[in-house]
Amino acid sequence: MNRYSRDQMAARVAQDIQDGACVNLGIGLPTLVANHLPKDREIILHTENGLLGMGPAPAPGAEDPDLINASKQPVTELPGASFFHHADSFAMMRGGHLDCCVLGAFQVSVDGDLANWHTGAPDAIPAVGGAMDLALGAKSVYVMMEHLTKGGDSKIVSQCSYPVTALRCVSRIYTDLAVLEVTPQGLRAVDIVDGLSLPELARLSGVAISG
Amino acid sequence: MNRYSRDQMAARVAQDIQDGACVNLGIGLPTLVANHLPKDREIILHTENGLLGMGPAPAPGAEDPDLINASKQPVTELPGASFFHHADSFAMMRGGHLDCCVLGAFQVSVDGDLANWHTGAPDAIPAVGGAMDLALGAKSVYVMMEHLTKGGDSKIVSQCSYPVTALRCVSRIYTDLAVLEVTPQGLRAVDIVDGLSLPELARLSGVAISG
Amino acid sequence: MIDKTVATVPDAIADINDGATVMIGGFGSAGMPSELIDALIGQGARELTIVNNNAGNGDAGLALLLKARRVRKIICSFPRQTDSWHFDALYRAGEIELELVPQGNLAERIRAAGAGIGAFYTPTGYGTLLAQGKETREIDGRQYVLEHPIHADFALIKALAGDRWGNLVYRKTARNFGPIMATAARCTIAQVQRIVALGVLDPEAVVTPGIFVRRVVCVPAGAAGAVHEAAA
Amino acid sequence: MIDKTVATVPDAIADINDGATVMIGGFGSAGMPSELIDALIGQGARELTIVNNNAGNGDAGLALLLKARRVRKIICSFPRQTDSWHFDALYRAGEIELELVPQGNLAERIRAAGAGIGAFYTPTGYGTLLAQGKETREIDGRQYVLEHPIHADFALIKALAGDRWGNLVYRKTARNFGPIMATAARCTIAQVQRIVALGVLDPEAVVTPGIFVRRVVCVPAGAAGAVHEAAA
Repeated sequence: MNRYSRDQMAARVAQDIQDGACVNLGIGLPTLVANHLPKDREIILHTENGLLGMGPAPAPGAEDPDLINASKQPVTELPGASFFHHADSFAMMRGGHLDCCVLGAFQVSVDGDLANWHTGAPDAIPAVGGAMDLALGAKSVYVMMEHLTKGGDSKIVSQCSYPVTALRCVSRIYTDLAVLEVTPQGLRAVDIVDGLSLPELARLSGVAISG
Repeated sequence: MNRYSRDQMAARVAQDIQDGACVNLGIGLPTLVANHLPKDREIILHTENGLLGMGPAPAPGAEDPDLINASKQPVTELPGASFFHHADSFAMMRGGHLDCCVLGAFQVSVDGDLANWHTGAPDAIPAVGGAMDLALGAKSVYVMMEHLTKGGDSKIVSQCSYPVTALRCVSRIYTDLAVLEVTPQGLRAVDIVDGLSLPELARLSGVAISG
Repeated sequence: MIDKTVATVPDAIADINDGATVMIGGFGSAGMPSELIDALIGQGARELTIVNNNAGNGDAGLALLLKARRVRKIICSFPRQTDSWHFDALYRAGEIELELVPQGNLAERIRAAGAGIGAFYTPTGYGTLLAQGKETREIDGRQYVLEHPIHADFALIKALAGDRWGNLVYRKTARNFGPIMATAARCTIAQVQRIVALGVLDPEAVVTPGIFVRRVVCVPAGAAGAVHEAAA
Repeated sequence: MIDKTVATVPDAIADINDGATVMIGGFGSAGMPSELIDALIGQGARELTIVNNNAGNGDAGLALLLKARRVRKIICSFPRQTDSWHFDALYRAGEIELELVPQGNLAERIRAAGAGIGAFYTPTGYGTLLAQGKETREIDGRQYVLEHPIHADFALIKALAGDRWGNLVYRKTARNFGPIMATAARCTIAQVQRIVALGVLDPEAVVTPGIFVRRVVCVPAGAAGAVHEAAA
């Protein structure tokens, strides 16, 4: 079966981010999106630890421990950047001012419920960070994830079995097999990887998907 | 009958403001206190429209319309000053960070209820400004007022007949006749103007006052 | 490319609709966006709800918007002033609705709208006329009143300088309501004394990040204003 | 005369008592007041409740305070990290209490404490494990959870520079929780890379007004720190 590569997935997400948008890219897979933002668009990156106008990673040796992103990796600031404290940063998120955020996920339900913070395993140490704030704060929430678990189970589900992050928050799902839109009538396929049919995608996903 | 002059009242209030205190002086009579702050104490003045470290009125001709106090009069800034927006300024007040505020009043009750924003007259246009926030925000609330109305009624009352600004908020009352402390057991006279007895003060006030 | 600058003041406020809720920055005349208000008077929108600390002073700015009978309701903390005659006349004639809010609750309600807070318990106003009919609650032995956010369709604010991303810095006590109103409106329009190139504003000292601002229009300071700038 | 500067780091934290609630600034190591924490370990206070975004990293700062078993409870958003082994061990052994709070609710609860807000309705966490047992309410068609302020006895924070009034400025993303923690504690103690004369900090760019700070202690940047300052 064909699959979109991680870079293809990132490029596909990047294509859906509009010129001028203020965007937060979550930890993990979503960070790849930064490498694929169209050069003819000016997109402002937000990091929840207090920076708008985040630039790419610094050159080796130019790292500044006071200038990091939410994953605690060194970053840079662009002309036009601004710094603010944590309450202001999360007010920005919760208040609906971000145009878009891109998040990883364990599961997404057909209603757009998101599970991405906790496996619920009895011995797991829970950690939530800013996941819940991002999931409900941004105007559009894009999820990037593998379509299936290593065991072959669908990560797109009728109802999340993992503890949810936020309810009915996801707008679009970008996987290695398809791009799906969450609509009031259920999931709709926007793109499917070459060689995969809509019925086969729905069968693999275990949920109804319209074309 | 002897009376404290307005400047004597202001000087008496100023004497009770500790070195290092952050203080808000309300509109009207309380503004006089600034002229009497002891020179050997460093006291930081707050104005609710967004300035800590307010200085005296500017020299004539040096007024700056962007640098005003809550009464909209031109002021100056001292070294060490800081500017902030209205939500931060009132968070500072409501959060209990000011050591002291000095307010004018129509009435104060024996329980420390304050009425200073509205006469309640049917044709009056109500205006509250920051009075309610100041009254309950500062650690100590000092009231400065004439003891009696022009008609000879006491402004110190068993219960406010005017609409209240805040309940049980006043710490001390400075009038032209006395300085009174509001205690859980009622009013206690700290100072009385020369020639006035405690029983006579209580009779004029129409409420019980201990010595 | 992002360019939030707008060429003219009338362009900046052209789409303010009848019935809109409009926040207007300023504390008295400090921080009042006079040119934006004047343009709004010329533009003609009616039945407005205005959020401002005051209810207009003298014969300028907001007072003239009131005089032109464009305002259905005003939400403010301190309407009564020695020179609020236009408001006073409308109010006494029953031709304007007044929602009187303690100044700190006004500021916090505006901030709450921008911050996505559904409602909050404030001690300010408890036990007073201004809390009548509002839900109250005792928390840790103290009494509070439940207050709700104030959202707006438009915010008209004044800042010292801005850039094409909409980043703003203010000047002294003219900052007042500008930064919080910018967060609470669907469309925030800032008049600035100068527009600077991206990167000129110190990222540590930007007060309003550009994400909160939709339009920036340059209104150079007049004669009086030029003096301030020289002093700054 | 007001002089909030303190000569030594141990003097600055000497009165932190057993059982105190202590906020500690920083997001990972950016903004973490390492020298204040090290002094607190030396000072010996026990049974502390710590408020921080994380639960310690590696073998430094907060992680060592945990390792020394001085912490009864931690309130944080993100305890689990690849190098949070000291917290992990205590947690799995049932020797530390964890209150897990979504990061935005953590920030807003700290801000609420400083701002005198009794409680607030936030949409964050609604319908999740982290809102179990909490009061909820529908407001204008959206669901919210009621959250309460987090007050502290002490806040230990790091800033770039401060003056004798306690005014502070920060550096880049090391600002994070410092400004709000400063407002929420009875006694805020700031370590700064340099103490400057009153009036040196730009009043328009002061991030934490001195009213929120009780003590300022100078901890010059080390070799690595000196590099940042040259770059600033």
